Order: sequence, then C-alpha cells, then structure tokens
Amino acid sequence: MGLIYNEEQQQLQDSAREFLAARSPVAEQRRLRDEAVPEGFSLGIWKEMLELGWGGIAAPEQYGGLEFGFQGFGPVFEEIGRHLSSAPLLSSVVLSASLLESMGSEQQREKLIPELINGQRRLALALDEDCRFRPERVGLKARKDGDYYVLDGKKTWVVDGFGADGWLTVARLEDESLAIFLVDATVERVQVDHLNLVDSRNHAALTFDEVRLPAEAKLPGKDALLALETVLDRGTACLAAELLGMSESLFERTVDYLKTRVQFGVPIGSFQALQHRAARLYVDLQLARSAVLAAFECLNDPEASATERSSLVSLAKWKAGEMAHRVSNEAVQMHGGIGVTDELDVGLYLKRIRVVQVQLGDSDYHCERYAATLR
Amino acid sequence: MGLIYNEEQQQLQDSAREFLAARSPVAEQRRLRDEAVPEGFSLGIWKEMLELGWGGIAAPEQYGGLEFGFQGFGPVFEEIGRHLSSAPLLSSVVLSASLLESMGSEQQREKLIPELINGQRRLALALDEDCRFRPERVGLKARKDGDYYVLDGKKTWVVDGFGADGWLTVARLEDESLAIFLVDATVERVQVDHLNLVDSRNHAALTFDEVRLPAEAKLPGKDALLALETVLDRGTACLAAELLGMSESLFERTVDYLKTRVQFGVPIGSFQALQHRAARLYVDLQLARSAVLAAFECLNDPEASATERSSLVSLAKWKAGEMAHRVSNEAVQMHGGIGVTDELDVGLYLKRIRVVQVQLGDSDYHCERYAATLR
Amino acid sequence: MTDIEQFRLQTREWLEANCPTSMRTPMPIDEMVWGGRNLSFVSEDQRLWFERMRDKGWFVPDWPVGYGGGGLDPQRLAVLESEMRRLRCRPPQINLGIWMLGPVLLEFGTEEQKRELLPPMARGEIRWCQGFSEPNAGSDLASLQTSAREDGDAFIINGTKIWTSYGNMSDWMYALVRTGPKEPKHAGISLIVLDMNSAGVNVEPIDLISGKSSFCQVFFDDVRVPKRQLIGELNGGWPLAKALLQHERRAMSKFSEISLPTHFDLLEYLRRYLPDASSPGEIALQQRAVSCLMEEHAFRLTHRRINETMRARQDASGLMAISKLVHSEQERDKFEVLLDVMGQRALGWSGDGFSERELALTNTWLNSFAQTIAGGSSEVQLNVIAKRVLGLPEAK
Amino acid sequence: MTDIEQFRLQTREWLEANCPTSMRTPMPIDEMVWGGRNLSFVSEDQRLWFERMRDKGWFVPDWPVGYGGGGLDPQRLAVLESEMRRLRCRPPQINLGIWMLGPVLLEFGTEEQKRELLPPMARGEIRWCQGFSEPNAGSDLASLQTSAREDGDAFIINGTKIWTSYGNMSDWMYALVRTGPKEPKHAGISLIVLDMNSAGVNVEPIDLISGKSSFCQVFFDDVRVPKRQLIGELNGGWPLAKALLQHERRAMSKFSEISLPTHFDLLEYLRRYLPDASSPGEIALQQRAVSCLMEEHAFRLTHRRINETMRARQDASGLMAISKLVHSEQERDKFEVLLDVMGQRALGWSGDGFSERELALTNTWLNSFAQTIAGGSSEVQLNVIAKRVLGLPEAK
Repeated sequence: MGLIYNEEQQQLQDSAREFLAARSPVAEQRRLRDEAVPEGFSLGIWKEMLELGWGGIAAPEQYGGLEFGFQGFGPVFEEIGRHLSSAPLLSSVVLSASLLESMGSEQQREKLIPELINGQRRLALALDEDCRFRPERVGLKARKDGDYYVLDGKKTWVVDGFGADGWLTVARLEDESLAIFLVDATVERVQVDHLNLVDSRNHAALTFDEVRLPAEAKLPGKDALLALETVLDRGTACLAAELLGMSESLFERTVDYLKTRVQFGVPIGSFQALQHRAARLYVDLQLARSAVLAAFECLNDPEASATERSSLVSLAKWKAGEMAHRVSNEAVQMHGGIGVTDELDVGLYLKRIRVVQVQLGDSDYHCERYAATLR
Repeated sequence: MGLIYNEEQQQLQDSAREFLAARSPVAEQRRLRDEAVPEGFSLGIWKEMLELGWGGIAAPEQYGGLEFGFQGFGPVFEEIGRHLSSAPLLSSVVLSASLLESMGSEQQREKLIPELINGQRRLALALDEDCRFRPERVGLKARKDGDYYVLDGKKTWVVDGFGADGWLTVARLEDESLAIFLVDATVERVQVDHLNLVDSRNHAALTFDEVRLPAEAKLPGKDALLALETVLDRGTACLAAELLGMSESLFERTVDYLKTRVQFGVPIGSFQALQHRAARLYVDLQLARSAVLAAFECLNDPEASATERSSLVSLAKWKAGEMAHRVSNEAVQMHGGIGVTDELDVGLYLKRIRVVQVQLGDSDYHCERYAATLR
Repeated sequence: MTDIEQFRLQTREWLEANCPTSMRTPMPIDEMVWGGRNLSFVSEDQRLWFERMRDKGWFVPDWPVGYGGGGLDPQRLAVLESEMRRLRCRPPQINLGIWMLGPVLLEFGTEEQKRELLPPMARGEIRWCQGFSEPNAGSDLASLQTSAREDGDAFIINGTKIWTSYGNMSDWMYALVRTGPKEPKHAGISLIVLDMNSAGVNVEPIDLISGKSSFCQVFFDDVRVPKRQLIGELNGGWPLAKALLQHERRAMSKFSEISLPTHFDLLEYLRRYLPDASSPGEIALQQRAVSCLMEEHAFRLTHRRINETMRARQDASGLMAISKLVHSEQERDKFEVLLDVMGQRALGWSGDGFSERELALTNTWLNSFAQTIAGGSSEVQLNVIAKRVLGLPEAK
Repeated sequence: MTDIEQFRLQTREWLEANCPTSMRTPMPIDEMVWGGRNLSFVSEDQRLWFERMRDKGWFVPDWPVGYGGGGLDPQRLAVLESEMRRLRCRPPQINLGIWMLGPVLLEFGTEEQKRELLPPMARGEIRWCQGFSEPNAGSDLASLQTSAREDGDAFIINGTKIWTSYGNMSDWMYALVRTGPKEPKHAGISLIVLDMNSAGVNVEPIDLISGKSSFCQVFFDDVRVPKRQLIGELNGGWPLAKALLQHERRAMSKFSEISLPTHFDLLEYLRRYLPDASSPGEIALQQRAVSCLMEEHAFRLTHRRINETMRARQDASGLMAISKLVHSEQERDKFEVLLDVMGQRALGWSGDGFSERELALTNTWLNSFAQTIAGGSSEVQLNVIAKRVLGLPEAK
C-alpha cells in the first residue's frame, strides 16, 4: 500500500462510509445507549457488516476469508470511528480469529474461523486483569489436573465479553509460561459481570472459580506471548484508526461550528486565538494519519520485522491517542456551553475516545514500548 | 515574612534596584562579556555590593553579619536577575559562608566568615562532577595519608571558581561518607580551567591530581550531606529568585514590545493569539512568584522541617525554571526577527536563564525531589 | 464596654443558644436549604435553625427592618459574620434572591417593588432563579433575543433562557429581556421579574455529558408579566445587569466557600492505583502526576498570597484575574492525570463494577469540562488578563 | 533511439568525463561556490567543475543560448537534472541571481536589461543578494519604507534593508523600494537592481544570539541608481515581488536539498549523555525524549506521505502548509530536550572545555530560534493553515 489509500482501500472506505452513514450513524449509538442494549451493538447491523465481507478482510481463503490483506481494516475502522459505530469486529474477528489462526489446532481453525467470519459464533479476548494495560502481567492461573485444566482468577475489561459464545482466555501455567484457553460460555463456574463504562459499549468482568476445562481447550500453538503480541499489534492499529476517524469527524464538526457560531457580531472562527488552536489540531491530525497509515502498511508487509511492527504500531496508537485527546478536549471547549450538553454528539465522541485511548495500552505504555524498539 | 514582601524586604528591594540600575545594568553584563573579563564580574561593583551589606544579610552578628534573616536574599536576587547582574554573592556568601557556618570549626568560622562577608576572601563551592546535577553522586576521592588527606578527581561547573581564593570541595572518603575540604587556591597540583558558557559568567573545571592537604583542611562538622542539603536549598532558592527577576523583566520588555511594534497597521499586541499567550505567561509568573516567596518564608522559619524546606525550595526552583523557560522562548518568538539579534538584550536573558535553570538541579531533578517529600 | 463589644457578646450567646450543634458542621451539598414555596428540611435542627434566623431577620442582617431585614450597620454585620464563622454555623438559607436580586432591588427598585418583593425574600418564602444566558448569547450577553413586547399594562415575553440553575425548582425568576428591538444591542435590554407559575413558562432540565444536571432551559411562550414587575427603567437594564453580574461573582465565591464540592486528592489516588511504579511509562506518569501536584501547590500558595495582599491593602486585582482560569484548568488537568493513573477504572458510568467514589470521579471529571466554560470561559479570562491586567490593546 | 535517449546518453558520458569524482560527494556548507567578482575555490576540482559547466551554459541549462544559457527544452532539462542526481554531482555554482532574479527578469525585464544582466549571471560573474525585509516591514512587506526618489535619469535611494544574506559578499542587489509614497501600501512599490559598490551603500553584518551570522543590514544614503535599472513598471513592483517570493520558496527548498545542515541525532545523544537513566527524573526525561523522537518519526512519515500524495497527483497542499511549521518547531523542541539531557554540556560557548560537536550544538540550538521566525514565522504559518486550509474567516 503506502501512506495513502490505494484504489481498493479507497473503495472499501467509500462503501463503509456509505453503509455506516445509512445504517449505523451516531444516532444509532445514542439509541443503543439510551435503550441500554446489553451487548452494546445491534445484532442486525453486525450481520449486515459481515455480509459486506468485513469479517473476512484479512482471513485466508481456505477459512472463508477474502484474503484482501490486513490493510483493509484501516479504512473500515476509520469509518467505524467516524460514525461512532459499534460492532464486535475488533473482538471477534481482528483479535479472536487472528489468535486462533496462529495458535489454534488445524481442527479449531477449520471449524471456528469460518464461524467467526460469518457471525455464527462470537468470541472475545479475556486478557486484562489490571486497570492499566500490561499484557505480560497475567495472574489468572491454569492448573493441570489429569486430563483437565482448572482455571482460577479474574479478567476484566473484556471487550464484547458479555453475551459472547466464548472467551479466549490468557492464563498462566504452573511453569509460569502463558497459555490461551478457549472457554465456552456454557461452561460452569464462570461469572460474567457487565461493566458499564462511559462509552456504553460491551465490557465485561469474568470471574473464574476453579473452572474445569478439557485439555483440548488449551490452544496448542507454541509461544503464546509472541502470538499474542502479533495479534495485539493488529488490534492496536485498528484502535488507532478508530481514534483517527473519530477525531477527524469531531474536528470537522468543530471547524464547522467555528464558522457558523456568531458571538460579538462575528463568527467565533475569526478569533485568531481559536484559529491558531484549530490549526494546531489540524497539524496533529495529519501527523497521526501518517503514523496510522504507516502501521497498516507495516502490518501488511510480510517482510517487516517484529521490531519494526511494534515500533510503528506503538507510534500510531501513541500519536493517535495524544491527538484524539487534544482534539476532543478542544472540541468541547470550542463548542462552549453547548459542548457539555448531552444533546450534542461531541460528548459521545469524547467518551468513546477516552475508552479507546486506554484500550490495549495508553500513551505512556506505547511510548515505553516504542522506546524499547530503539535499544 | 509571608507571601508578600514586608517593609524591610521592600526597602531592600528598592535600594537594590536603584543600585543595580545605576551601577550594574544589563549593559554592564554586555561589557563584561565583550571584554571577556575572566572573573565574569566587576570587582569594584562587588565591593560596592558588600558595602551595602549584602554579604551580611543572613550571617550572625558575631561574625560581622546583620542577622537580617535569610528572607533578605529574596528581593536582592530578584533584582540581580532583573538587571542580569553578576557577582559572587551566591558562590562566596550564600553557599560558602553558610557551609562554613554549619561545618567549619569555631576557628574557621571566626576567621573566614567575616572575610567572606567583607570580600577580603572569595570562596567557591566545588561539588558537581557530572553534566546533570546529582549532589549525592560524588566521585572525587579523599584518601587519608598520615596527617594528610590526598584528593584525586575532577570537579566541574564550579561557579565563580576561576580566580577564587579557595574552593570548598566535596569529596568521598574511604568509608564512602562525604566530607568537605577547604582547598586553598595556592595549593599545588590543582588545575583550574575556565569554562566559557553562554552566559559568559565565571565557571571553572578543577582537576585534583593527588593534591595533599593538611588534616585541618577537612571541615570538622558532622554529616556533610545533611549540611550540604541545607546550604544547597538556600542557594537553590536564590537561583529561583534570580529566575523570577529575569523573567519578570523579560516579560515586561515583551509586553512593551507588543504594545509598540506595529505590523499590518496595528500593534501586534492586538492579535488575540499573542494576547492569550502573553496572558498565560503572566499566570505562570504569578504562580512562580508565590512559590519563590514561600520558599524564602520557609528558609527563614526556624521551625520548618527539612521535608517542608526541600518541598518548598524544589517547588520554587521547578516552577520558576519552567516559567522562565516559557517566558524566554516566547520573548524571543514574540520579538520576531529582532529577537534573535545580539543587539537586543532578550538573548542575554535567554542564555542566562538556561544556565540558571540547570544550576543546582533542573526541573526533572526538583520534580523528583519534591516527589520524594510526598512519601 | 462599647456598644459593639456588647453586641458581640449578645450575638455569641444567642448563637450558642440557638444554633443546633448539628448545624455547626460542614454542609454537604444536599443539605443546603434553599428556601421557597416548597420548603423542606432533612432534620428538625435544620428547621429550627432556619426559623430562628428568619425570625431575627438574619437571613439578611444588613437589610432595613422595614423590608424584613435585621437592620444591622456594617460594623455589627461584620461582628455577626465573624461570630458565625467562629462557631462554624451553616448558612441557614441559600437564595439567589438574597445574594443577587435583593441588593439590586434595594438600589434600583421602586418603593412599591421593595415592599412587595423584599419581605418574602427576607423570610425565605420565595426561591429565585436567574434568566440571563441564551443559546445565542453566552459570553456575549448583549445579543440576547428573548423579547418583551408591551401590551397594555403588561409585557408579553417570548424566547428562551438557558443554563438557569434549578429553574425547575424555583418560584420566581429575574430575567434580562429585549424591550427595544431597534435600539443598539446594549440599549434595548430591560430587567424584569416573573412568577415561574405564569402561564406559558416551561422548564426543561438539561442533560449534560456528565448526566442529569441542575441546569435548565426555560421557554417563554406569550408569557404575560405585569408592567410593575419591570425593575429600573424601560431599556435601562444594562447597568442593572452589570450590577447583578458583580453580585454574581461575589455570590459564586460565597457559594464555593460554603459548599463542599467532592474533592479528589490526586496524591491519594496515586498511592492507591499506582502504588509501585516500576516500568518507565509508569514512572513517567508518576512524575507527570507530581508536576500536577506542584502546580496545585503553587496555586494554593497564590491563593494565600491573594489574601495576604488584600490584608495588606495592596492591589490584588491581577492575581484575582487569574484565579478562576487557573483553578478550572488545574482541575481539568488533574482529572486527565487521574484518568491515566486509573485507566478504565476512571471511566465507569454506573453499576456495581465500580466503587461509588470511582463513579463520582467520572462524574466530577466530566463536569470539570463545564468549569472552563461556565462563569466566564477560559478564553474570556485570557482576554481580561490581556486587556485589563497587561494593558494590551483591543483586538483589531 | 529517440533524440531524448541520445541526449541522455551524451549527457551521461559528458558528466562522467567532466565531473571530478570529488565533486560527486555531499557538499559541506563551506564548500559551496557562490560565483561573483571575488570568485575563489578550495580545490582545483571545484574550479574545473565550475568552468566546465559554465562553458556549457549549464549553470542555467534552460535559459536561451542568447542570454548565456544552455537552451535546453523542459524534457532535456529534466534529463540533465536526473543524470546529475544519478551521479550525485554537486551544483557547480549557487547564486540567488540564477534562482530568483533571473526568472523574473526573463519574464518582466526589457530586452536591454536581459542582454545586460543575464549573461554575466549565467557565467557566475556576479553574486546577487536580496533587499526585501526592513526593520519595520517583516511579515508585512507592503509597509516597507526604503524610498527611491526620481532625480533626472536616476533614482536616489534612502533607507535600510535587513536580513540580507551575505550582503557583505555580494556584488549586486535586487531590492524593493517605495517609489510612490502617496499610493496605498502595495501600489507604491518598485523593483530595482543596483551595484553594491555604488556610493552611499553600507553593509553591516548582524550579530545573532548564536554569534556571527551571514545576515547583514544594508544602509542606503542617497544612493544614485540609473533609471534603466528599474525592473518592470514604476510602482508596479508588487506582482514582481510576489513572483520573486514564489521563486524564493522554491530556492529555499532547493537550498535545503543541496546543503548539509549539521544534524543532531537525539537518539545518539541520549545514548551518550544519558546511557543509564535510573532516577525517576532521568527516566521521565528519557520518556520525554522518546516522545520527541516519536513526533519526529511521525513527521518523517508525513514527509513521505506528501511525496506519495503528489506522485498520485492528489492534493497535498494542506500537508505542505504544515511542513515548515512542524519542522522548525520540532527542531526547537529537540534542542530543548537535548539541553535537558546534556545540562551545561549543551551550553558551552567557546573554549577547550567543550568538544567541537558540543559547541556546534549550542550554535545550532540558538539558531533554531530563528527557524520559527524566518521564512514565515510560526504565527504566519498558523494563519495560513487556519485560513487557506481550514477556510476559517478572516480575523476580525
């Protein structure tokens, strides 16, 4: 690809924008919130997305995917951000299907990936345990007991974990290495609690109380941490694209407001102090866009090293997060009184941006990770 | 005192301002630089300062001081900053006389403090060894050898160290504890190199090559590190006051320029973006002033604990440093092209501010030190 | 003993005898007594303290006795206030009428208006709200559009007011309206008072990004207001509005003195949520949090400096001009750091997954966005500093 | 083989034969050949390369042969440029005359002026400097005050120009002067050229905060300039000035392509001066430095994006509008961090106490302040982004 969208990506973006504007605009997100839909998304719209082929963008043809390449998620997540749309695309496809592809048995891959892609099944990744993202700090224990594993511990901030058909659960084995278990939602002694965050999406806390799983629930692939890193990089890039899309939309709304809102007889956008601040936001937006596109370019490049990948992905999430932070704060401030009312969509963007900033690592985390690639 | 100057302090400030404006204005600093005066100050003006009593502001009456209290140095160093004046008041009086007072023998105190106060003798503190201030990281070694000590190692950034009559040198003993030695300038095997920094003041590097000193050169007081901390806090507060004075003067010049410089037919100070930036500098200046005054109040308070003292002093240096940094950058930028010419005094302030920011600990150092007081 | 000393003694005795001990404790925001038609108390002590002070006329100790006040001279007023502070007495009643409209009525009202409006105010029988801001007139009050058209012995009001605190719980409103549609902006404004029960008044609470709020939007649809409820001259409302805004500033500072907003101590949260920072990112975050604490410390010192400056009768106007800006921005900055420290734990909206304090934190964080906008946005504050304090020329 | 292919082959052969290998290396700033009356070379290769290219007319390959140019059409010009790039040939001569005045003369000059001025320019015999800015006309060029009064067949020039690069080493100047003192600002300006040896011209180098500089202030005291040295119409200089400024932008980017400014790699300095950050303050500093590196990285990617956007023939104007602002501010920010990392070691002015690189760093740091001012200050850049890119209304 490169640092501008190629023709296919452009088409994907156009069709995503058209679809989301029609079927999943910001008003839909407001409806989901006001009606307190527990899944945080609309099942119908999710099916439509999958019919458009979004589930199979990166998946191999043999599992029913389109093999379009990972680059296809860039424009899609940008548009998802722009429309504040909500769907389990990240949790069930980008994270879960990717993880199964690298860690699952051939049997698991053949059965599960097609189901994830076409929406027959929905999985979520259960990784976090702390309030700050630290994928290496896993405390949930998996103890071998004959032919079984016994899982004990807690997971939190499981995105789309409520109502999922199962959770890919990261656990620590007795030898201190990490393993990933496919925990079916029907299994006993898992307690699922809904966590209602400011973005009104689907977040869950899971409590595993001596949960017994058959041995084959453990994904057989080697080096779970390495596989996880690759998969998390993909998810992180998608979140960066979502931040970019949200911020761009919010920025456009703000610039429009500056042009139309009149105070003291002139549009407030004629005040130089606001002009300079808006110009600085534009600068930040452009730098962030370059970083996000570079991350997707790298994820799509089979020759890229793990270091290059984590460097560019962390750069993208860091820069998009910092930028989105500034854009959202300034959007509220520049809208003045009306900016803090729930009536305007500005607040919905602000809240979702804050959640995405934190998910899969905030700025401090990714700055630290980028620094590690410089050694 | 409190957070505004009392009557005596106000008088001290007025007289210092009058004196410095007449005898040591910015032009004098420019002259010292252009003529490359190696001491970086004028001996004549220094004597006049001492005749005004500045040397004895904080010193006990028994040693010829005025016992005015340490609070007297606040207004004096503020004015020194305002006029960019240069004198060994910090090095020889605030640091050296204080250190002798707490660590010297009765004999040393009685002989040396009066001499420092009246200018018969000039000492400098030799502490730094690294490019970042870390008073605890002393590598210069002092080895006991019969009735002698042998000093070996290097010191750098010794303020006013060139041409001094001696250096109070911080060294590490064989048992790893710190000690302070009075090294007379006449002693052999000390090499003095002049370091020409952007502020054109007197900075020296000292090389001790197996320097033999009589045992009594070691100040007899206990716990050199503790004494040093107290003394450094005093010096740090004075530097914060100097930063405050420099910044206030620079800010006033900048606001004047904004009012008088005409571009596109209007004074540039009517551009809202510049107005807001100037207003933010004013805010910073006020917060810094409060912090500096609080530090002096605390230094003057015999009941204040060491923790309170280091907390307030570090706050003052940190805030004054951050503020001075912003004020100096903005002063150059707002003056436009002429701001980067040597003709204007703006550059002289900028350069001196950068040096003072670093001396006795920069913002990172003092933020860390403040944090330690929160434990 | 001088008269004043005697008054102090009597006042102290009376307060000690009449102010219930439970009314000498800090007052949580939901225990404020607002007065008005729908008066209600959460405790018997609260009712007693309200009634005793009311009967002394000490809701408004310095108003003339004839209008229901306590008739105290400035010296005695100061004594009463200092004695109440000494005992930490809660204010027995809180009412915008007393703080804002009352003084303006005393200065600009007709004798008839004073007799009609002040005594119920002084007895806490009417709860007042304010109708200034409009959707298209925020910082720029002079461009307000709510109109009052003359019709016989009444005005007919049409339009809307926004950001009216407790509009839904108030009995009367004082409002700025446009009576002179052709006059230049400042010149066509009048001040009127009206009963919120009047036909055509509709009040809707405003939902904020932080959730439900006490702010309301008030709609006027052909609301009939008798002409005698015009305060001051027709089209002469602007100087009254300025007087009211000055009282507002004083009232705001009084309000912040007596109310106890939920305070979130950054240091406490640092210790709880980031007890041992070990990775470079965590350490950098910790140092950033410390910078934030240092800025707060410098501001607390500045606050003390304002007080000392005023006590020394020196000019504190420059320092006062920065106060609101710094405070509101520091609060916002503090929450930004708290969000970084607490991650998703600072982003809870509701439910058992979060502690009450965590949910309160989210709420306060989201409210902090309003603080840099309401009561003079940061931009307005910066304009004021640039022009009034630094003397920079009017923006071209 | 087409003509063009043949030309490419011949050019390649000629360059390989005539460009000395030492002239195919990156060019340090002090090895630039500026042309002019006081021509001097640091090496024989330099002289050879200069003379050979001059004799081909390839200082100005696309100018007409009649004016001393190479007479190449655009296609052949592109071939020559790409072949020179391929061999990494240094530019044989650098001259503002060629880059800026020449094209304007070709478009606006009289035949006589072209015949007189272009050939010596094309042979590198005259070094040109520029007289635009004045102490009271920086960003606002239209308010320049240097006057040219008519006196018989000459103009008499009085006034001063500032920020003239290498004014003290140049032979001729092209300058904007005010010929119509009564006309509105833009309308009274003319473009003239003059010999710096003329009586009444005085040049003084400007000392900057970083030390000696190549910038000069030029003073005119009753300087007599023949009327035939007026370029374009009397009072018609403004459109020419705009054309010149456009060439200036192109020249600046060409200049930054061929010159090798001393680059300071933050990462390298981090490794050298802060090899093992251990205290919280040092770790926070390190993370701050990493943020700086990340911003630089994002900007490098943006630069690449500009190129890709242009290659795809899409609109890159918004991205180009941010480029100068971001670059100059990132440089300044980088030095701020370097100062924190290196402490006093970054603040050396002269002497053996500092390494050459440390002293160069101080110098470059202090020069970085000029970068956010010169060539369109950051404020001007922000105005341009706000208005041209975002379409915000003119400041009131």
